[in-house]
Amino acid sequence: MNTLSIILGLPLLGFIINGIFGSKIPKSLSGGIGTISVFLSFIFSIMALPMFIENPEYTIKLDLFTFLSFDTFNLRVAFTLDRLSLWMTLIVTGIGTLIHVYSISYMKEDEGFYKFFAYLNFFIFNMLLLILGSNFIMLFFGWEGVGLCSYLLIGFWYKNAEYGKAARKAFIMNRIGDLGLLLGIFMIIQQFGTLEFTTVFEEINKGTVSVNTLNAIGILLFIGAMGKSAQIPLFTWLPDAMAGPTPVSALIHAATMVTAGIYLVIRCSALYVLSPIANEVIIWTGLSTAIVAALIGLKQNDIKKVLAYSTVSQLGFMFVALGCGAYTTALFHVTTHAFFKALLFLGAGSVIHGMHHEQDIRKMGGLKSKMPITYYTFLIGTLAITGFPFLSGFFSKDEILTIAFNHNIVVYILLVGSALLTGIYMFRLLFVTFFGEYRNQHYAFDKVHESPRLMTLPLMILAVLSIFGGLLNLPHYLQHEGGILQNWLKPVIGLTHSGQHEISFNTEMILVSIAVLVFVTAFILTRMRYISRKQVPQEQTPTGVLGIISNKFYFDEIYDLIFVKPFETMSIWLQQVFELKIVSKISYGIHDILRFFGGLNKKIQNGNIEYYLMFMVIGVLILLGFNFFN
Amino acid sequence: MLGIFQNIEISHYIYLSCVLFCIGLFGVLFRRNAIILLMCIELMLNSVNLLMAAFTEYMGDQNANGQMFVFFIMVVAAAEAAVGLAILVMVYRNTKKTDVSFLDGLKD
Amino acid sequence: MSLFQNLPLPFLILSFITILCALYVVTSKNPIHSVLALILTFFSISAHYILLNAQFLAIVNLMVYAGAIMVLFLFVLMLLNLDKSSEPVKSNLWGISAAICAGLLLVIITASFQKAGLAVMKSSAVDIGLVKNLGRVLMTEYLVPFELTGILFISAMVGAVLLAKRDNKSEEITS
Amino acid sequence: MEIILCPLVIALLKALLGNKINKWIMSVLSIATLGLVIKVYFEKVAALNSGIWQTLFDKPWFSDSIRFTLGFDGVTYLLLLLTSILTPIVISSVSDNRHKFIIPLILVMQSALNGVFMAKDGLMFYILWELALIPIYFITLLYSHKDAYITTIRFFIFTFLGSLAMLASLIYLYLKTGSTSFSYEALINVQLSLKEAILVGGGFLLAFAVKIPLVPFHIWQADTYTNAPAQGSMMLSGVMLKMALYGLIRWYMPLCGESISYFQPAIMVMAVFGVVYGAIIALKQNDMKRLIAYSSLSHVGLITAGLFSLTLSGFEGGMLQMFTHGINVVGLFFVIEIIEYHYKSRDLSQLGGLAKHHKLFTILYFVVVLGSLAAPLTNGFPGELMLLKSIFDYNSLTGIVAGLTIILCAVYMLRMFQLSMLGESEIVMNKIDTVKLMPLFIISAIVVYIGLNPQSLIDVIHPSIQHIMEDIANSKGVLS
Amino acid sequence: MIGLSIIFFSAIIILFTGIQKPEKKSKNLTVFSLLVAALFSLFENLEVINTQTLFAWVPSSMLDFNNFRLSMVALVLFLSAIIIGLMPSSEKKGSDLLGLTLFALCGGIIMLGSNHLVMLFLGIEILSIPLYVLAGSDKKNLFANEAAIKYFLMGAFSTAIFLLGCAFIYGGTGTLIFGEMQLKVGFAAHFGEFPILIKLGVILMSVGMLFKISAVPFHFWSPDVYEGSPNRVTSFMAIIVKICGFVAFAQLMSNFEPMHSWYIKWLIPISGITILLGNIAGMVQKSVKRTLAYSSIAHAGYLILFLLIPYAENAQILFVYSLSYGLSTSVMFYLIDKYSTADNFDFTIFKGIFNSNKLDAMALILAVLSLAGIPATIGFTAKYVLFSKAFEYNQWAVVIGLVGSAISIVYYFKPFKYAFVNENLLTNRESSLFTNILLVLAMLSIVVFGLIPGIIL
Repeated sequence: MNTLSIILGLPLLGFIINGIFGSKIPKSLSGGIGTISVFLSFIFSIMALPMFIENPEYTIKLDLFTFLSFDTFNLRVAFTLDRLSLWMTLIVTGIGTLIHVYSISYMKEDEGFYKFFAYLNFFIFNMLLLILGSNFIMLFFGWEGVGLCSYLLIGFWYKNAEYGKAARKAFIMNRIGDLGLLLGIFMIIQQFGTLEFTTVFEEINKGTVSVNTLNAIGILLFIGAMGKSAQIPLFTWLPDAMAGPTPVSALIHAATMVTAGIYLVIRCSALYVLSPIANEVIIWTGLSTAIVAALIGLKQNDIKKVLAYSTVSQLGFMFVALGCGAYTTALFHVTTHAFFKALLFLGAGSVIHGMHHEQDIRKMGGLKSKMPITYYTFLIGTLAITGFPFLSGFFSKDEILTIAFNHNIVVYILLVGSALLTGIYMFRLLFVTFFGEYRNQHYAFDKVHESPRLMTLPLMILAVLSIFGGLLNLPHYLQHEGGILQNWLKPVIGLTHSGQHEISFNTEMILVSIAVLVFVTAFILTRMRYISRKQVPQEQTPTGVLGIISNKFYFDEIYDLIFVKPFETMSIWLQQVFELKIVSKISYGIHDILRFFGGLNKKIQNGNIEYYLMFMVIGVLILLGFNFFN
Repeated sequence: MLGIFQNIEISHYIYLSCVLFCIGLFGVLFRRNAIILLMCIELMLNSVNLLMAAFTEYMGDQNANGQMFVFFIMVVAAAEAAVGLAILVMVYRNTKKTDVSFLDGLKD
Repeated sequence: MSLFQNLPLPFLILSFITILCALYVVTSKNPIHSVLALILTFFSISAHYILLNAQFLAIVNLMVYAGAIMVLFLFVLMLLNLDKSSEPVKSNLWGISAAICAGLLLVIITASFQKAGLAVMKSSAVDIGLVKNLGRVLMTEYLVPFELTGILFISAMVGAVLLAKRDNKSEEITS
Repeated sequence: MEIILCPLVIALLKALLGNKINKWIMSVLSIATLGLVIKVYFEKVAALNSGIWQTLFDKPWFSDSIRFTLGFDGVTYLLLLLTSILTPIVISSVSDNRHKFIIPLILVMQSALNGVFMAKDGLMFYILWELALIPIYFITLLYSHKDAYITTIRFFIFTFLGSLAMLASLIYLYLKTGSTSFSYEALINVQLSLKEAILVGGGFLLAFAVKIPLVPFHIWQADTYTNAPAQGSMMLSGVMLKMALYGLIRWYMPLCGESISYFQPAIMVMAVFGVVYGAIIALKQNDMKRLIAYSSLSHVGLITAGLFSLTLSGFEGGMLQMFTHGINVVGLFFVIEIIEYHYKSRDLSQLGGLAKHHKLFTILYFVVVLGSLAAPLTNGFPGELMLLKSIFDYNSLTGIVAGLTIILCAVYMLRMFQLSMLGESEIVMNKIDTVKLMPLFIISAIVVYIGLNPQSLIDVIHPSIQHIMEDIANSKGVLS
Repeated sequence: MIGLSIIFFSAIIILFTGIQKPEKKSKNLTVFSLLVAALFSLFENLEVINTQTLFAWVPSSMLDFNNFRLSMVALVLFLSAIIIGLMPSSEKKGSDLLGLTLFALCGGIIMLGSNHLVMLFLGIEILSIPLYVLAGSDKKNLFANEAAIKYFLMGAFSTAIFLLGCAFIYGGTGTLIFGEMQLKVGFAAHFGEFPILIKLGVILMSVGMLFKISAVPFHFWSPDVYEGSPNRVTSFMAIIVKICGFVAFAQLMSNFEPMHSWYIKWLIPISGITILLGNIAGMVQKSVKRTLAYSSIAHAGYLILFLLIPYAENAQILFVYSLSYGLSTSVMFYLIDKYSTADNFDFTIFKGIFNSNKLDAMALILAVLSLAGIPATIGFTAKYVLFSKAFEYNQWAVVIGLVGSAISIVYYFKPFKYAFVNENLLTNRESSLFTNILLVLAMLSIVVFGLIPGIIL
């Protein structure tokens, strides 16, 4: 039995069991099956670890059957486990396990409990498919599959039509990206005649393919990544996706699925290294996303929405790193982000659970005392994301900033601004939720309660990870032979040119200081406003610039105006006017013309024999005349 | 006797027949009384008869095919006249008219 | 010009009478006059037959057409009591267009003869039109059609009787 | 021969026994044809690898030159399989009060369709092509709602006009064979000048374009689908359209290969335009049947474009997609029939919240929707992948435009699913009998099976497709 | 020849024995004699019986029945049997109408067998004169009167034109016998230019024949006369007159085959216009009978396409086409007669036919499909053989024919609009067993010859 098949098969098994028998078995059993299948998957991944540590080139392959063979090549259902995918697998299954555990308690009262676990397992399966696939088509399978699961999970409470719309939006936005990815795949087929990662990258490294082609492929693939990883302009689905149950937000929309785009770019690093324009596109897209999402995050009042925009913003950071060619750094940030963002989401879920499905932070406040575990873990998460020194987020974000500085000073400055904004909205969230006075009239403060153990346990584990996650890839100035992750990935990512080596220690220290300064500034500013002055976000929508921000820069409205509305109008017009009035009229028009001639004949065939005789004679005349002139 | 006819050519008879035929045809088109119509048709038939006889003569047809044809045309004309007049009488009984243009009940 | 050089005078006179009578047939307002003019036309056509060596035909023409058919016509006219007063009149426009049609037909036919030119045929005057010859042909070669005219006559007779006889039961006229 | 006769016999049985025999028995009986098809396949499986069109049956029909010849190869097999899988399903969807005439008509149509796919003689192809039209005309006429007469007659005349053009083309080719034979081999060997090829090919294309339908010729489609009973729509979209697509591959391209390059750009534009056009109109339809009609327009446009890209992947993808589109669209109409039967409405603005009534139904419905929007692991994906790839190879711009379908299709399919199934409902519903979902279950199983293992179908058609492509290449070669 | 004799004598017998008896009593005898005559003609054709000695006295130059003509005679007799057998017979009227019909049929047979212009002319007249009477046989019906007088006047007028043509031909070729005529024309063909007399004669004779088959622009009589005449007569006119008229026309034109390229130049436009006008005008009609009249006009157009084909090649297909047209049209007229009332000939007469009478409904469907030329009916076989042959000689004429076929669907399928309506219709009469057997026979012929055309091709 191949390790890979076990890792992949277990979640699928869980999905099948839960899917078919879920409604018949008790909730605890179905939750258990779901959790254990993912956990075992995690364990098997860990068991594979030693072999990889021993041999940097070690890979596990699983080649099942030909999926499709056309033209000259076979598309095989084949999987490869190498260092990169193992790393991702660990994150996915690890975090996945925690979230499963959390969900058992969180979803306890839901009637679709077994369904939820089936979906979660299916999601894990698809995510693993994405990560482990050894060619672009397998990746695409997983890619679409996670999109589908995301659709199912966002629309989990299907009776609410709004949630359904959000689910659809997510799926469609993803599909737009998928089209880009698909076109990229087609271009790869055209250029290389194969879709196997290894062969494609070998071909690229031979340097036979023109830079323009590579740029084009790179950009197309990046469009796919944009959809999945919620970058401008395809980011609006992610905040809406918060309609799903909170564990879903944590798993899919924070820790795993949205990082698929990052994974894709890292996987194709061989390609991106050689395509400068694509890289620039990635940097600027990532940068603008980071800033715009952070700005919007400032004014959000829904606890999950704030975190969602934060996620979008952090993904922007990662893409900036990718664009600069720092693949390790990006993956590092993926990892740490997975820890603290999952933690934050689960914490938020805990708050929501305790507040009995209240998500508006304006109606919270002072929860610190009622929900201590949640508070402390949430605090750790906030500190990690805002870059409190020596927590995980500090290291990873600092690396990104350093690289950005090395690449382009403008990018750096903007990114620092974005980091500052991150600090501000995260502290705002923390302060407004846990400090101050309780503000909800509808739900008595006494009823607010700490979540059960099954929910707080994952919180605590994640908190620990958030604190120590930075150890995975300590920066150059702390660990001279390079971080663990950097060394880990060396065999997989051939040509990395991370910026650390090229700048002096002093500069680096200045950069670190700036980062710390940013954190402190953010903390002080926010504290002044929300703790000292005890301000609470207003009910009414602000005007001016703030209005624009709090309305999410009107992205949804603009999309509505330039894409949705025209299509809908066109759809109605084409059917009502074009089809019925014009095209249809043409066909009836032919009929009418014929009928018109038929009507003319009625005039001739008037029943009077004199006319008939006359016409007959004229007929004879014409025939004879024909003869005469012929 | 034959001498004075030597100058008559077949074309004369053809033209004469055609003229008669066209007069008959004109009558058919012009008149509305069904009986007159029938008479005009008889006139047309006669012009054909004349032409047939002329051709027989000028081709020297020993079997007198043309003249035989004339006999049969006459036979048919008689039969037609009988039937036609019977129809006319019937119509007249029902409508008290012989004007064909009043009979236009059948049309599209 | 050749038409006028050796004018076949008897033919022209006869033709003139024929055409004149025929024209009177179609233009006369009085149906009785028309019938009489038609009988005259038949007479002149019989004269043509004689010119054409079709002596028997000339007699038959007089007997069948002028004698039988035309009398039948007259008879019907009398029966229906039709005269000038009941004669429908057509508009001038209709008359003109009818004339144009008939005239055009004539013009086209004669013009195409003129254009192509007719083969000159010569009469080989033999007594083919005599009753002896005709009788022989009729009883040999034309035996079948001669017998078949029986069918024609019997059906015409039955038909005429069928249509013209009065029904005993007086039914409503339907339209 | 028995493949053609079998449905006829069953139809006769039904016609004679009338109400004594219910639809389930009929449905089971009609599986016999499927058995026959598979039996023939396994008898011929060795020979099929050569890709040559095997002759199963051959007898003079009209005369020696017009024969009743049945052929069999991978392509034929795939379509026969489709027809014989779908027919029992369609029959089982007939509602109880109207099965008396519709079932024999469906079976007669199946027989004609089988004949079309197997016809190896030009005139026989035409005759059966027309014959298939008659039952569907009566199905739509007999069981439509009011005002259907005009729709059906328009449908009939459109298709009839097209097929007459094909008849003219066939006769022209027939006269050109020299041996005056209608056999496929004779017709394929005819050499045409470019001008002739354009006229003859135009005749074929007109017939096929109307039936596929390509965009300017699609006027009949939406109304007919909407007015026809579900069974009619199923047969029309599930199998009948495939006739035309099959005709393109089997008849038009090899016979008039000289004209392909002349028509190719125009057809590509029409087909790709149709893809987007149909999809856009489908976006806002509230009548589920009309929505499916337009989506079908979009899907077949894609298939046509794929075929006209003249690549192996285009052909194989096209064939695969014909099969899967047949399955999916029948599944969707089946779903609509169930919804309409139980809720007396198929208007999306009135439906909603049906998901809570029957879980299995929801799942099966969703699987079919996924198949239609070509999600991976469902049957729509591999075909669409190959088609888009081949269209992209033909021209990247057409590829991109055609690719919009994967976005738009998701939009309208999910909208339909959502508006009908999700949300809250106030509708009073009748209980859905789980047995009724059996056919839908089979469809879903096929959807998933092909999604997982499309190669099994590709293997069947591959030799035949290659052989046909050689024919086309030969035909084109004459020109150069 | 033997068929002609049988029909003639049975006509006489029926006329004289049945003149006082109601028609109904003679009907079966009539149909029986028609079938017997058809059978004998068939035997004669297959040379089962030898009639050489029996008719040795007949000069063969006048009336000559070769194989093709005999098969056409058998066909015409068979179709007449179906027409008369399907149509009801009146209780009140005497058998003289049946006798007249048989006389007219004699004329048709003479036309088919004629080898001589006199014979052809006599045939036409023997066919026409009883029909003039029959058209008006419903004496108290003004429409019937009108139909009779229109048919008569126009028929006589066209006869005059036809005769003028005959005279020109006689003048041009010097003979009235078909075979000799052909020699003369062939002879003239060597000189390139054809004598003007022959050309004019051909045109004028064609006018006479085109009138009989009601081709545009000589079709004006047919819608009016068809509508006004009694149903049986209409059916007879639409089928027998058209078939006999066309076959005679084709045989006549075969004599002028050397001029083929000349005369198709004006026959093709006539054919095209006839097809289009017939079909387009048919679209807008309200009355079923009138619609069928226009349908028969359109069919005249298709028939003319036969003239594009050299005569030697089209004998067989002409037979198939006539059979197809005759069968389907007679079934249609039967249904019209059965379901129409005196003042209602709308398409609505078929309302609910499917519910109340399955046999008639099937007959309706088959007849309509066959008329429209849909495969698996004899109508398709006929159209196919015609079009595929004509296609060799002129593609565009066939294309017009195809377009016309498509247009014709519009009105052919109109009965279906009402046929399946869910209501019972009250018919004025029940069909007898004998009628139903004939109907089934006709339906079977339509289907069998459609599915297995090999047996008649």
